[in-house]
Amino acid sequence: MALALHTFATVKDANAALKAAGTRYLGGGTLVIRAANEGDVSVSGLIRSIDPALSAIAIAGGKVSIGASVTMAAIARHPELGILAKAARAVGGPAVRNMATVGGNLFAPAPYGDFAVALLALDAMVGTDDGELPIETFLAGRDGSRAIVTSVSFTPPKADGFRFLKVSRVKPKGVSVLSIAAVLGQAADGTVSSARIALGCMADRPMRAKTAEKALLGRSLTKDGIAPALAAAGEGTSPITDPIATAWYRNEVLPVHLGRLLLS
Amino acid sequence: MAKVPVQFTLNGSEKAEFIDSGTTLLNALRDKIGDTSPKGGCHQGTCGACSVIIDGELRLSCLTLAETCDGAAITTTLGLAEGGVMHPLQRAFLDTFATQCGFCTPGMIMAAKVLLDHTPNPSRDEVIEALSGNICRCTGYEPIIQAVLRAARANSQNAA
Amino acid sequence: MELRKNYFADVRKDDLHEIGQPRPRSDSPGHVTGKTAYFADRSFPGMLHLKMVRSPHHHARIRSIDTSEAEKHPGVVRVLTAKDVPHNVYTILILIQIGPEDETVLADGKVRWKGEAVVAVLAETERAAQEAAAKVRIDYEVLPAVFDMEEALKPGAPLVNEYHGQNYYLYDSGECRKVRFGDVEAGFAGADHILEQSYQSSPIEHAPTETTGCVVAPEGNDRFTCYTNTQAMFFTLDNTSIILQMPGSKLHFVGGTVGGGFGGKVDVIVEPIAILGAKLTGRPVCFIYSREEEMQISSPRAAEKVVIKDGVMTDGRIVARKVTGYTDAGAYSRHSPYGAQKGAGHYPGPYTIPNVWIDTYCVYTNRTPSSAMRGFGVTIGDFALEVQMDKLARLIGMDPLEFRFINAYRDGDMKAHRQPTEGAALIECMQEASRVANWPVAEKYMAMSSYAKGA
Amino acid sequence: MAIRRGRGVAAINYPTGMNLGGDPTQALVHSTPTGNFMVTLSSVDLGQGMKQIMAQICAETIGVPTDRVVVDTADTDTGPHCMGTFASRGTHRAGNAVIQAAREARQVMLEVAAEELEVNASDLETDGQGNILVKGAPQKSISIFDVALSAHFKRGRSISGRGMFLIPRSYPEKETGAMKPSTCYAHACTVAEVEVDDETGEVTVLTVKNVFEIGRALNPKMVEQQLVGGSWMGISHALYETTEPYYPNRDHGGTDFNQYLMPGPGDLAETKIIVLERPSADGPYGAKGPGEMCANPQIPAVANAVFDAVGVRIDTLPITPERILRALKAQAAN
Repeated sequence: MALALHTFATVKDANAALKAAGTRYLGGGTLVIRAANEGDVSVSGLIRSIDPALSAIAIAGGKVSIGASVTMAAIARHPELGILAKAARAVGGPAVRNMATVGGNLFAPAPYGDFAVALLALDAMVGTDDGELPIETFLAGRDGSRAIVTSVSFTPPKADGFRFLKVSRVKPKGVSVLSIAAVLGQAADGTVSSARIALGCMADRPMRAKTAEKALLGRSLTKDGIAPALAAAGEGTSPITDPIATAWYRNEVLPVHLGRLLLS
Repeated sequence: MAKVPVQFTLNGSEKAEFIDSGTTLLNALRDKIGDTSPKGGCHQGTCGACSVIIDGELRLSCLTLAETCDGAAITTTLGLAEGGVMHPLQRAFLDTFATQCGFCTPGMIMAAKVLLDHTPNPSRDEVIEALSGNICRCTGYEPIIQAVLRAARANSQNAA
Repeated sequence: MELRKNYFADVRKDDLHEIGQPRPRSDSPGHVTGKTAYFADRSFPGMLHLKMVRSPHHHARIRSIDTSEAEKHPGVVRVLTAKDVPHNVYTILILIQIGPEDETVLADGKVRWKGEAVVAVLAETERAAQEAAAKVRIDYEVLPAVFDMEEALKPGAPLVNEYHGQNYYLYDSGECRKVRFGDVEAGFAGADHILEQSYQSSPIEHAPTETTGCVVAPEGNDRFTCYTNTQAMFFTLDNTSIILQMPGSKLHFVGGTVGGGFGGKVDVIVEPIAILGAKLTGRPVCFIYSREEEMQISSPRAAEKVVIKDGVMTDGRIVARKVTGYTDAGAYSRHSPYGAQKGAGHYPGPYTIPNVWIDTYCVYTNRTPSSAMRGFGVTIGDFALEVQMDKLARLIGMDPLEFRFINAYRDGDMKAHRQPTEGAALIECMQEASRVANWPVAEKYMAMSSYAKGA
Repeated sequence: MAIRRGRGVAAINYPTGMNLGGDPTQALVHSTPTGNFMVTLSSVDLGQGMKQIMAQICAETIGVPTDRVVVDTADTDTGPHCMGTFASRGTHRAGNAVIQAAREARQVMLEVAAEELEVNASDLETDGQGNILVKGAPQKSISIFDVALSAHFKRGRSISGRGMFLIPRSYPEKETGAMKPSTCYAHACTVAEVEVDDETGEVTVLTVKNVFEIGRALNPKMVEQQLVGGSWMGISHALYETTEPYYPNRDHGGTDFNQYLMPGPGDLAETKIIVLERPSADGPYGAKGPGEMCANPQIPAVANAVFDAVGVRIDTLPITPERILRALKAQAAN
């Protein structure tokens, strides 16, 4: 069947259309159109919604809500989303960032999905017409997920509380060897009071480094202070092997890069 | 097959076409309209040869459906020269010997144009970042970086 | 870039008008304005799109091919299999009496690498061709495959290609191309040190920004015009003529403006089947590799293994060098037997060594057939040779650059393949490198010349 | 963590033209009625600038500015045979064919000029600007424009020429391998400086200093293009490129420019290019083929620099961070 695009004003109608066989939601096109170009004939109906809410960024009451159709470029240049700029700029080159959306990034398989790693560290909620889900729950079930993601929302940490690192072979733009996002709270004495660390490429989708997080609590961000966390960084990981790197290599350098990020 | 109407301006002139739904902008420009300056180097979004400017933003025409461009203003490298006079970027690419096979050139020029439109005096790092989605296999990039820096200097001299 | 005119000024005329001048390139204005016409910038009304159905297996027998559903698919105009190709033999180097006829245009009975072309689908749109390609049913009996050159050369290894009867190319000199010069064993026996090392590479893709392809238009007079990005016009025309059993006078090839080649566009792969499609349908046909095909289907630079054994004296002279080179041709020859023997002519590198033994093998495995690439037959050899040179210098405690001066070839020196050296300039390159890299060497090396000793 | 620095050198040579010869190329040259010159070939321009270089070679040989020459190539209905563009043969083989064709055309041109000027053709020379002068008496001259008009409309002469260049095929002797692979060789020496991160195995190429000997830089800017791009490709081969990253295992081959790794514009080494010219005996104006060899010496130079930096040998290409890290770990374990 020939490919056809169906555009809907509301997410509700688009969700209804997605119930038909052979349909897929069209976000920025970087995943879906590519698949079609490459001969994936399983999709014949492309569904999209042009609901303006999908493209909105709302910052109010200490909470950030980003519409699923907001592009990486829009986030990178938003004056109040400075802490996310680095993660948004980690995606693709300039043209890809003008197209790639927040919603799409949540579905991007490793080694893609660096922005979703940042969202995982931020403990974002993922919104659909059915309500909101914690991002961890969403990512775990994303393969079977059919409902259109409408937004992500999170409480932004203090500017110095968010750290992001993407390691790639090719500069300035290359896909990830791995990416790390960390949201750290620090007590007055500098010791870590809270930690959320998310990893990209260390599994088939973004994952938390929970043992490392625990090992950081109460520790200072010094070489010795973070040593237990680095030692535990690889716990629970099952990194991908792809043309960029093997699982072995990713596991080997994860503590190195995590250490550099924490000490930066 | 369902045909859908699409209307946009291409390099300042109005275009209206009936296309097959699901046609990429790249194919619409090349096959329907006859502007072959955007090149199909990968159809994956990984080479940048198909780059065009849509409403002031750099886009990959291979991953953009033509029908989503209804009402848009599209610029391609074919439309840069005005009255037979080359754009400073085109001139700079010539002067720095920044083309070899030439296949990546239109995409590179599109990426560079968006950069200079927003950042008339870019740093070397800003040029590198702006070109980072475009693959060149011949030049080793340095002559292209030099071309963009040269065009920026020419612009600032003209403005002064 | 800086031209150093002080070297070789005595043998060069520098008073030319056009030569040596940095004239602007005549093709650049077309490139920067987007007006240069590449092959794919031509399209014709009613043009069909060709998509290839490829083997998902590394090695398999084809039990049956069922194209009936594909043929019924809306938009499909024609489906081609091996029986449709008039002379279904890929003949690439036959014109210069090298190439064995060991490959088919469309697989006939067997596939020998994952990605081998089996069925060609011609349809009104790319999408229809893709959909129909997915409906072609091929029943395979999977066979054992071999991927490692050393495994392939062992007795009892799966036979990759029946044409050869063994997993290596048989030269007139036997299982390898040989060079024998001096007495290499005597050289080793008299050497102060022996160093034997092994070097390896994996396949490398040309990755031109423009993928391989062609657009064919029937001219209505029984002639066909093929717009192509081949690197060799008549090579392609003449091979196509043989495959299609069609007089060359019926074929018209137009090209010459190519979006990068690097050796990747010398295989005559897309043109014959596209022209056949145009002939059988009477319609224009385009066959353009997808990026994935360019990366994994088009021939890469071969993987190579190079084993070098050297005998070296503590004073820095290399007195014996034995090189065994293996070129991983993949499942078919293409240009690999030629590339492997080019290596034999290149070793032992730009050095004068009195005792040399070279064997270069072209080995078949069940992987994508390799072929020519920039530096064909030499690039990986140079990597091996020059890392070996570094190791030898360190072995005897000598500066690596000075070590090369001691062994560098000069005019009149006899090479291992028994040609006297002419026009050498290695010494001068190293002298200049010593200067620009601030890597000082002893004055006696800076005083050397490539001109014949005593001249 | 330590960033460790090292440098390495490599020196190479490279044959010009198809191995063992036997690879012909032809050219035709003719003048238009107003003294422009057409070069007809079937050689392919892959981006290296074949068309421009053939125009410059023809112009030099005829004695006109390059912009008076048009190159029509790669149409098999009109262009005579060329073996193809590969093996560093384009400039050398086609250039020689163009010279031969242009010389023949020039001879006719001088004969017509001689008739117009009532002198002997052997007494004439060109000034490179489009005029034919009497040697020693430059006030006595005629423009090539007028000569072409005369040839076409008055004297009925075709200012044209045919060129063919063929290095006879060499057949290797079976037992000794005695053979003639090539008639001329280009040369290079490269010094590379690298930094290696000994915790991750990542390599940064800081500088490459390349000295190339290429016979003759027919167009220095175009030679520079090829040498700079080639140097980049050499580094790319050394550190990044493979279609089968886990060779001989066939899995995980890259299918796009994200997975097939090459240095990006942010990975460029500071690159120096020095060119020496020792004209080759049989090259067009002494030129050799630099297109392939320019990408070779960086590979071993980088490999040797990595060893110099961290003391491990990576004898398998590409020299990936993983291979270095594994070697460093093995080194530490010993």
